[in-house]
Amino acid sequence: MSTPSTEMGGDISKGLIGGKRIAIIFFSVFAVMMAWRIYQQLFAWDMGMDSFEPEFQTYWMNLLYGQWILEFTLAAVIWGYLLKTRDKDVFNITPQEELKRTFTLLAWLFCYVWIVYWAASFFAEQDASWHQVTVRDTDFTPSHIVLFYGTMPAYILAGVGAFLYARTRLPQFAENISIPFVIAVVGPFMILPNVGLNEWGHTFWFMEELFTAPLHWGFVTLGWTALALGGLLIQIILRIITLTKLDDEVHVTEKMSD
Amino acid sequence: MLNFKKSVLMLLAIMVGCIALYAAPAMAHGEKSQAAYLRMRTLLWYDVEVSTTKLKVNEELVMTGKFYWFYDWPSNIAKPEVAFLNIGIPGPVFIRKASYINGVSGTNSTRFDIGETYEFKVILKARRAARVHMHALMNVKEAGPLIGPGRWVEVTGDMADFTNEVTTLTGETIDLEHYGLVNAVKWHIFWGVIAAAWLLYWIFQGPILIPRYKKVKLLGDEADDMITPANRMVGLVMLIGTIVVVTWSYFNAYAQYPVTIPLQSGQITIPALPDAARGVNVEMIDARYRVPGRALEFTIKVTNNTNSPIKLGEFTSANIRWMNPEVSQAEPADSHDPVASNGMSYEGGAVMPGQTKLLKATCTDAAWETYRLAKLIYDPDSRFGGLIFFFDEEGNRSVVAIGGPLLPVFI
Amino acid sequence: MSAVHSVSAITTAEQQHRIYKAFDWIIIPIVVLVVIGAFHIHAMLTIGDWDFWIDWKDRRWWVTVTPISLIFFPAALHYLLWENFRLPFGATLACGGLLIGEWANRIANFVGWAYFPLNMVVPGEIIPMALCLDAVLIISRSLTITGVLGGMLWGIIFYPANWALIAPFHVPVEYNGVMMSVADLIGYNYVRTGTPEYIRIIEEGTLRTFGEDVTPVSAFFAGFISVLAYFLWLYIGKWFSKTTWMKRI
Amino acid sequence: MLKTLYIIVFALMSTASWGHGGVMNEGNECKLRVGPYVMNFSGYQPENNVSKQFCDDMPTIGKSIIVLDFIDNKLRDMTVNFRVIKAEVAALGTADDGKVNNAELAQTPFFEIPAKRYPTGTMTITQDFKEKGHFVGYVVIEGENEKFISRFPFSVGYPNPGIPAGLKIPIAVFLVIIVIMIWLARRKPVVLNERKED
Repeated sequence: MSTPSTEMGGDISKGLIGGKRIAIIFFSVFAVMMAWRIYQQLFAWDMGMDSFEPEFQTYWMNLLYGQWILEFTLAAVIWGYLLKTRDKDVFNITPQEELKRTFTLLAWLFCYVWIVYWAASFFAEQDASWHQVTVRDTDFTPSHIVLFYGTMPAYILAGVGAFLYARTRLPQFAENISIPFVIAVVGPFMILPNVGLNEWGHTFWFMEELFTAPLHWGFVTLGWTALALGGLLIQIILRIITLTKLDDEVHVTEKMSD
Repeated sequence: MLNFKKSVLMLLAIMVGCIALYAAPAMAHGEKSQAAYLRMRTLLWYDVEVSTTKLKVNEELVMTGKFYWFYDWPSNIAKPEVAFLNIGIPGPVFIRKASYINGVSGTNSTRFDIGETYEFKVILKARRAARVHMHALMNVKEAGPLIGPGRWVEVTGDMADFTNEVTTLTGETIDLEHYGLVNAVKWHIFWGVIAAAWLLYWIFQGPILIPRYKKVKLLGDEADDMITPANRMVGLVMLIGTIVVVTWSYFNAYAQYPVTIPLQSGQITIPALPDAARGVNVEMIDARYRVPGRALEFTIKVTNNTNSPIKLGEFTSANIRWMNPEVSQAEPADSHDPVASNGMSYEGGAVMPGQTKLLKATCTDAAWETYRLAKLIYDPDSRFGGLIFFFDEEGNRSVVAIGGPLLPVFI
Repeated sequence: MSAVHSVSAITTAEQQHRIYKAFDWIIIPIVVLVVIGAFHIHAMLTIGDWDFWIDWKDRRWWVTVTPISLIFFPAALHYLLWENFRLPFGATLACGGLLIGEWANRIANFVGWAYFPLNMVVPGEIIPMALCLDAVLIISRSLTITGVLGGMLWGIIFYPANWALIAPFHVPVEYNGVMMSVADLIGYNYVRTGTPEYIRIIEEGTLRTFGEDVTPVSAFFAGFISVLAYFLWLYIGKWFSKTTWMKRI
Repeated sequence: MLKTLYIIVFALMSTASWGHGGVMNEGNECKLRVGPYVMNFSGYQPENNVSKQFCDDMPTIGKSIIVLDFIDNKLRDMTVNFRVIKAEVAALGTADDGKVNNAELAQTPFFEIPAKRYPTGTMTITQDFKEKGHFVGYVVIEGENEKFISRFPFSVGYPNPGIPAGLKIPIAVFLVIIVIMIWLARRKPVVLNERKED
């Protein structure tokens, strides 16, 4: 993710969003999700019903292993890149640069929540349309392979990426750790380990798929943590207020009304 | 930078190639994953037949058969206090027109007795073109699906031709495929538009976030003054409007559908069939599984209380059948039907009326391994179960459940 | 002293306005997406089964559980958006977002993948109750009054608002010698291998007194618990919108 | 850093399926592929490792039993010929293991089970391996108008020096943790430049 396309010397207030990069994020995430969905449409009912058939190995387990390799690689590359290229002079950047970077952070967050939508809404409820209809015979079902081992690692990738971006490039986040940001990234991340609880329960007790079973409530609680993005929003707003203060304005702070 | 267009084309070509290569036939599902003791000692199915394996959309298929609730029910599996006769198909490829257990409609969940036999009949109507492996299936509350024998069934035709018409008690004929949909969508659109209008009303006063945040902080205790009387009037109109529309729609729906009933959820108990053993008593003496030979060997003490000599013709368990071709013949119905047509033999010959005799039977087939039944010896509870079929000279059948500890033999 | 400077990047009010607008443009999609995602996973795993299937939408459990579970996010968003921005659309945002997520999934997956008829999987109608909750907030300008009056209204209005959608499915049918509602029949016809009949958590008949008045009793109870849940979730919303910074974690 | 990761990932991957030639170990199933058909392959050494099941290689010499279970029912209508030929070298672990060698096939086998039909779908081969050595197994199946050959090299009496399958994933996870810990311990704390006073 590069800095927005405004040239130095131009008006800083123009082109902050970077419509092009938002469009690229939007469409590339969309394309990946559609690819997964089409793959399911083609191969789930025909090849994904019996984990003991060789076809299941070919179409689904190989997809799973492929995903794992790709996720490991991408995590190493993206996170490694963000850390490696950190800005050691982060406390000396100009306010203009900081403003631009703040909007880059927002682009990262957009990427994060856009994947969160696909994982937590689209593919999560899709899991019901699969497991309430079929007999569960493995932990790695065609809906789980995409949901738990595809989309969830994908948003973890983006979420941690966003956090690292802020930590390495924005002075405020470099100086202190934003607790709501940590919650909003780590909470949904914890959903992945929670899959362990889910599979454990389903192996020993719940052969039927009751979506509202208490077994699933770990996911619910961890989903709530996405609300912490509200706290992060206020933190970012307060910083932008500082960065956009006009000379004749009263400086608005969080505590001023208390 | 790679040539973007070229890369996309390449990807497309690879995708198309994969799809073309893998347009392979549909597959079966998950029966093998269940633990062997679960498959052998819960619900034992037999005589399962389907009326046809090739049909068109809107045509009907009948599946019939019997099931026996094994007497030595595993203690960690919930008993069939609440159970529901189901069908294992991938989504509604068929609709279930009717299902009967001992002639009683199976629309409700049912209570069953351990150690008893029931017969079932399910009438299905084809809805969607597909080739599926269809299973008889029983859902038992807290125990999950107990899967019966499967058959490959192929449906051809177009789903668009499918109709599912019923006549309500109020005399209206409706198609359940679309019934009530337009009305529901209409209401969702109506409320959706209002919700969107309400959100856009605020968003178009924008920028709303930072300026309003600043204002809230600057005004402090007076921040509520940011809400103008006009805003509040919009809120009031919305509140009254919503309540009026909801009230009207509620009474209007009552006027349109004066006769309604709540969802029906009763449970029933169905009496069992008479004992299928017909006076044949069997006692298990010992049972061994020969690991390298893939053979179950068991010795039983048989007492024949019928008035005709009987011979052992079949052993069945976990939907696999070992046939003794000298007494009873059966062939696999399709590629995934585990029937060992030649799999069983026994020593001891016929048991005469009134006689008590030891019989030593051997059931051999690769299915022990390929259907993962041999894993039984690694289960926490390594007892087995199954049904044996005796036939007398007139072809009358006695069905007796057997079971007990199973010892592995490795040499 | 903080290592972070506090110098402005701009000089004119026009620039400031432009930045504020840009901020809205990027934040609003983010908020919408995260609300859909987080609220939907919450909804599907607490009231999902009732919402998925027409033969789960009964007059006791669905009516009770849905409003209680669904008030969580509107309450948290009311806190965030009202306390910080005096914006009164938290409930409509949450419920509208949830419906977008639900419809996308029902069409693409329940119908497009599992081939159920769409009328079997139409989501419950939750917009009217959200509009009421927001309206009470803007009229009263008080989260407390919204909790007490709006929360009650929220619970009560849920079933009447849905009756127009589900009434046709409660028409009786005689089928194989049994009387069923159309909804029951749809559930029986369209085979769900992993979801047997008994797994439905629905009314199984009442004990004496209130006999036929199952729905109002359930709705009032739902309203009552919704009020309590609203206040609980105001606090949770408050907690989540804290702007804590820490040197180390 | 990246390289280590790759190695770990591939170590993880290799638990999924590995084997020699026609015999593949897939998870907990040992499969023998003959043309389009699949059999389960199980090896037992009742005298030394009573209940243990082996996939191709036999760890010790002595009486050994190999059982082939046909997964595809069509195999029951075909004849199966099983032969073992002495070899000089152990399995290579490459794709060449599966290549049918006609000269090899023409040799007098070490032992052979002549072509026969197995209607119960299970074939038991008992052989006493007196000394350790390397072998090549051939399975030849023949139906009405089709014939397929599968080749799989195996060794007897060489205990498998590799990491047991069940331990691969824990070892890989452990390695990842160690790598991360080393990285955390050795990493120099990042010193950010202080803010210059304006």
